[in-house]
Amino acid sequence: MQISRRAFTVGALVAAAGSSISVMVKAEGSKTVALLFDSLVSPFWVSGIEIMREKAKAKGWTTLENISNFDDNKQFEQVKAMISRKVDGILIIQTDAKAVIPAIRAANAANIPMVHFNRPPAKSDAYSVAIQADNRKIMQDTVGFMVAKAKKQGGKYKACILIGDLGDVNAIQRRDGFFDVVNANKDIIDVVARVSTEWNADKAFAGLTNAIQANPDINFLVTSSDFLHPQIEQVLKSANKWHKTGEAGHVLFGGFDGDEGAYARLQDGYLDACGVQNLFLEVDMAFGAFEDLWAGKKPEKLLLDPGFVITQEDLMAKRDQMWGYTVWKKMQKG
Amino acid sequence: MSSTQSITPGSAAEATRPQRSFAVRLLMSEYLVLVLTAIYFLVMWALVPSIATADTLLDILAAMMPLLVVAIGQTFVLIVAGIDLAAPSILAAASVAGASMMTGEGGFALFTGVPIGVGILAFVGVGLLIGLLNGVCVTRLGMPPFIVTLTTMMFFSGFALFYTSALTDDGSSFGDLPSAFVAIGQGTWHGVPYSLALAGAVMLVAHLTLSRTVFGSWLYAIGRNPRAAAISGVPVRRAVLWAFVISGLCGGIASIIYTGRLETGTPVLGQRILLDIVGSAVIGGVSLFGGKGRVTWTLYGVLFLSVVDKGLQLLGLDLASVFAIKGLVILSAAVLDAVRHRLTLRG
Amino acid sequence: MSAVSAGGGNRSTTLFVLRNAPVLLFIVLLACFGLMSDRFLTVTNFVNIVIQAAHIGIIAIGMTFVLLIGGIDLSIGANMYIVAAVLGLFLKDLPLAISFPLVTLIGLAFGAVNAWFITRLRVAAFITTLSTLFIGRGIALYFSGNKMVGFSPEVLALGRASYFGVPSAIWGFAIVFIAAYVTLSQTTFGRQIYAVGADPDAAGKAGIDVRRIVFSVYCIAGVCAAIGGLISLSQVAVASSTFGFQKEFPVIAATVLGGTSLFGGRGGVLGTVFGAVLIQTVENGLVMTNADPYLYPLVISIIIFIAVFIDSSRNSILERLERRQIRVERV
Amino acid sequence: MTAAPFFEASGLCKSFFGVQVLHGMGFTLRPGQVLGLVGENGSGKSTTMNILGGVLPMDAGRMTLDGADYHPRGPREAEARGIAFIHQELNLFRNLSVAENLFITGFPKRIKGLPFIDRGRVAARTQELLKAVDLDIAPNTPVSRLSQGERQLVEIAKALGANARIMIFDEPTTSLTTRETDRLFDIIGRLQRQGIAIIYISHILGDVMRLCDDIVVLRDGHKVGQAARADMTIEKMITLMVGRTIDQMFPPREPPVTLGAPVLEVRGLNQRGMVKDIGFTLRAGEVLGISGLMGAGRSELARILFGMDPHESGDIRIGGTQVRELSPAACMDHGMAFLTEDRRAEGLMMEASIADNIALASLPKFGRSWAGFIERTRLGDEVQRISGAVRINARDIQRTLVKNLSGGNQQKAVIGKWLLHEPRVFILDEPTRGIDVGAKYEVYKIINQLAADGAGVLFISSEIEELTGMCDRIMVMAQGEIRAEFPRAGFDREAILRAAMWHGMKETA
Repeated sequence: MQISRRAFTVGALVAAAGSSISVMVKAEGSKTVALLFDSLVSPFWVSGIEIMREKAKAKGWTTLENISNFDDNKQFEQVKAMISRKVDGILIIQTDAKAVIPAIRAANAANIPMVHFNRPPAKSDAYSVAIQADNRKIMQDTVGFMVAKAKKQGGKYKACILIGDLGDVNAIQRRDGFFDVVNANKDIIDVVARVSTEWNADKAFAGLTNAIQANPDINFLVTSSDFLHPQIEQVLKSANKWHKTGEAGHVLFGGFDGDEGAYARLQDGYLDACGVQNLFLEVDMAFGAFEDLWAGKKPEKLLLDPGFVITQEDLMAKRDQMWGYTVWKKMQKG
Repeated sequence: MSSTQSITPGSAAEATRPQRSFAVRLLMSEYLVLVLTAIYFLVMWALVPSIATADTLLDILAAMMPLLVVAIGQTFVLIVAGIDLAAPSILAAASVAGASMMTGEGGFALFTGVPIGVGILAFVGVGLLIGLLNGVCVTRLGMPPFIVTLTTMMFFSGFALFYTSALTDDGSSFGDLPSAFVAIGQGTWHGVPYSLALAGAVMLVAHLTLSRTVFGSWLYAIGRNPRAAAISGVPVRRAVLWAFVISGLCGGIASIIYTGRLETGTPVLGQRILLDIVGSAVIGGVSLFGGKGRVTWTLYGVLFLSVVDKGLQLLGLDLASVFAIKGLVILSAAVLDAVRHRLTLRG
Repeated sequence: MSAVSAGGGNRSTTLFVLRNAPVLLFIVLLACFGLMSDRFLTVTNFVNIVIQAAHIGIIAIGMTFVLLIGGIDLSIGANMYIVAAVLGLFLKDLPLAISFPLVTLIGLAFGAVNAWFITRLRVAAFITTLSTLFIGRGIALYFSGNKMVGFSPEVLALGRASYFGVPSAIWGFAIVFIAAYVTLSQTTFGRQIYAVGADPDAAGKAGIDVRRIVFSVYCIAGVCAAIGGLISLSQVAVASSTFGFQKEFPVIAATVLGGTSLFGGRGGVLGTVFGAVLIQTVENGLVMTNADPYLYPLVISIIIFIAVFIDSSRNSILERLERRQIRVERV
Repeated sequence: MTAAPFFEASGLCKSFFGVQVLHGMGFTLRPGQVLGLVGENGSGKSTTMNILGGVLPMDAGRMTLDGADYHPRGPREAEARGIAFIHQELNLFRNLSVAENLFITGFPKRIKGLPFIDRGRVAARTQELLKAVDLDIAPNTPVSRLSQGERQLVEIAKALGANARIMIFDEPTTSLTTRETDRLFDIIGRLQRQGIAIIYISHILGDVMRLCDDIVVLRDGHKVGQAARADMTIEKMITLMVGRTIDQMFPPREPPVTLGAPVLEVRGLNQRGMVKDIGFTLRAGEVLGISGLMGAGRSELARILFGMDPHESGDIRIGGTQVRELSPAACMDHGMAFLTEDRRAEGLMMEASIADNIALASLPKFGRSWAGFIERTRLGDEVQRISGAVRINARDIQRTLVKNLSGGNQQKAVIGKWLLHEPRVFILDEPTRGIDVGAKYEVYKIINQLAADGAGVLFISSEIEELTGMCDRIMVMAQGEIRAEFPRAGFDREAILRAAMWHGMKETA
């Protein structure tokens, strides 16, 4: 009886691993690219990896995936594993800009091109190409638009910002972009709440609830990522503050990323402005960088996605560039 | 999971016991985890041949060293029936404290001329201090280890973030570390990584301490029956205090290796590996209830988890499959161990 | 026979203060935050605190059952995510009256799987639930494809709803608490849980069906994880791929802070509720006083530390004061 | 007494790991009969009772109850059929109340079909049951507050509550005082008159003679004798049990002609609520007994002397040097050793080997260099020597776990642990509790040898016969004070008992 159970477990193990053989077989032949993400916590990353899978497939490439769960050391291991697999290119979203440098060196040594997606590495002698949205600039423009709108409406504003994970450069840059603008407009905007979300939905929910409780008159709200919109909507509805632009009691609301939820809320009139990272462009830039590198060209170390601000006013004009609109469209169909 | 315990039946039983097949004997040995590692390795080899290259094997070895060191520290605490949840925060706090001494971007110890020395002292010192704090709270204030180390984990993880944000421009980490320091984590000597030598030394000392010294025997006695140990003259409080200090020290040393590997002092170092640390010790056979465990068992557990992880990394599957396979592999190992335990009990 | 007890008025006041030390600490905390923010000490804010503590509190109540028998369940976060994924992906169109009981059953089944490995195959609880933590999340991620899982408007409306002036989350919290409290204190099953936790061998010899008890508590933990997950998702409105991730830490922290021993046999759900609310109160107070987010973990950990320190030193002082006096044999 | 047997067991056999431990055991029970079951540890008493109580299945044999086959598949079924087992290690849950312990397998419900406990009925029924065993405590008292004797009575009350018709007592008096034992016997008499059959297992043969109607003797799994009380004597029982004659219960003790130097001097020792103004001197080569009722402060005194509990005032000299900071380690440094009354909780590491247990107290002596590396060969040899000296019966002391040993061998392991430490003062608190006749005899011999080698022995016991047989001098404690002292020439069972109960007698007088 023991033997049979043992045989069973071993068998199950083999079967579980064996189910992936098909994946491995495909890996032979054409170009293989590794996609190393640190998480898939927000729609931005989920859509990102899906767009990458699609575009890679269209080019006839094979993709391998690894998620590090915000663990720099594990990600370094994953890079080394991909080097062992002799992939043709590594696309990486690291957690820490400095901790990724040994990984770049390892890729350099193995002569495998490395492209950083959305987050650039720190300066070093190692060579890699980074694609990044101009977070601070995009956030400045977004908040700038909101402040202009606020000035037009008149009155004083109590502001609240939902900050991302304090260990994430992008979160820091977006926070800084926000403060660049509000600090220049202290006369009408008073920041009464900074909610630390740690990129965590229920922390955001609780933090914003408490902030609204402490300051019921908050009327200027900016989130560092659009994936927190559902929680914001829940909280504002509970506090009876969820109103469209133009209605009484509307909270000036700004987002960042440009996901499908942001598109829907812009269209419905709840969201005033959204700083959009041009995800399609960023993926094209990243894959283009691989092709350049394979061709022996040496692109710049940092390629910027200028991004753009989309508002209720110019939604129709700009929405085709907004990746969230494409996802939204697909969801409407299916 | 438990160790090989032998109930000692009478000699008559010995004579009547049927000869066991090789498979059953293997199943019952303390090397079961190693055997499972080997089986897993063979399966992976069939799927991804590159797992069996010298480079990959060396990668696995080098990569498991810091985890091994911190898991060895954990083993000491588990043996006295404690638990050290603060280990990740020790990694993080030591990493930023040590790196902040050495960083080329205005490290505190640059003026001394030997920033590396000061930096290493800072790593070890932070580890010792947090370990000491845990130990004092547990032994002098009589607080439960679980909750003491849970709060120190929260505190020092938070502190590491706070410290980094206050002292760096981008608020995320300390880079630009001296190359001689980085070599501890990355360098090799005739192909042998320094980290391997360092972890090997820690392992040897820990193994000798636990198996050969009076102090080691005291730790097991405390884990097995603290009251009997106290009445037999074992300085229970002092020994438990030392167990936590050793865990802190191991955390500091592991942090040196991690930080050197990543060339970065980062406050999020090791924040997700708590279950790996405790899990590898427990998979190896160290008991959460004290009194049972060996450094070699912890080594087997760490090796097992590291090989499992590396295999999954090489496969490059989506997250869902990675989680499911990792869970299944651990569970299969645990079920086998449970079966083995029952066989042992049956005699 | 009776214990000779030396009593004094002075000592009884000391005892009173010591016995109620956690409550006093709570009052001190309330006073501090109250002084720093005039919106802290309001009824609405207390309601908020309890709402936010509800999902952790409910799961921690389930965890209390498991810790009481000396077990542990690390897989509750994965359980929450499976519940969220199934509800959001497959049961979106069903009315809540059907879908909620269905996903609660899924939570129960998840707990039963843990229980089966623990009681039938005798795999250690720590390892079993560590494995199912991975497997469960893996399965749910397969369903969701890592995408955000959204829910029907009814679910979200429920999250904001109030009945008889009491928000839905508090109703859920209260019902689970009362059910758990009554079960533990007023039923044979509940008292047997304490017996099994104190000494499983003796419990077996006394004729208690130890396996059934152990099996049941993991099922209860599974159900509580499902209910807690429902409350959480109805509040946060979507479940990302990290929904419930690493929730085991705050849940176990709340339980242990509430005085339940990790080694079984000691504790109760009243303390657990207190523990969950205490942690949430501190988080809330920090937001109310607009503290630097970097300081949150520092302050919270120090306060938990003080609470536990008071608790443990109180216990040793109480032990000394109530030390066994000489027993006099009555003739 | 003339009723017909309602229970019959015959041809019971049982093997473990291929070793047969029970060979065709059989007996009958009549209502109201008290059947004594004696034999050394390992003779098959516990196996027989475990089969009866449904804890173990039998390999062969037959049991009938009221003429119907009785083959319990578990303790629950045994309980349902009216068989109750009062275990040696009392199976009460310390974290629950007395009432809850009585009903833990099934509380009366408030409403039929709903699981809610009817607390009122529980309390009333508990009161009733406690009254039946003469225990005057509140039903909601936590068990942790009860003494051993009280816990025993609670177990009996529990059996009564389950309507038991056969009650099995396994070593019920080991941790009871004389007073409590008397009370227990009264209650057993009462049960007997109610028609309940009792199986009484004990190593205290005097009790067996006093209590039992019939006595069955077991040796090596065989029934070697059965007789009515009138046809049995203690000597005969011992002969049957051991298979040879033991001339005396105690080895000959030659008191030293001249006592040595004082090894332990205690003056004016006080601790409120524990001990009061204790003063005595123990000399090298002397065995000093301490008698008294449970709770008289004997164990408390021992714990204070070994530095485990604090004291408020007093002067303690060990081997002539005053020890100010008492702690187990300090006391051990001065050559003191302490065998506690609770060997499971305080004496042994149950999950460790015999060798590890014996070595525990002496490890620093075998540490070499600053790192304290253990000299393993020397330690191994010494442990082997000690284990031989105390005659531990085990195949491999390095591998056999202590939890698999009999009570007597476990106690020898604790004694061995202290012998390796070479004590000059040895405090023994109930050293023979729960161990069989042969092992007792060996423990006595070890004590004699210790004294002959020049150690001072402080011997605490509840068995007055044991003290009078073994000691050179006996002190009697009551209410935390030393109330009387008897030299060997003046040993008198009655007088010792009277001194121990002095307080109580004054109260009732």
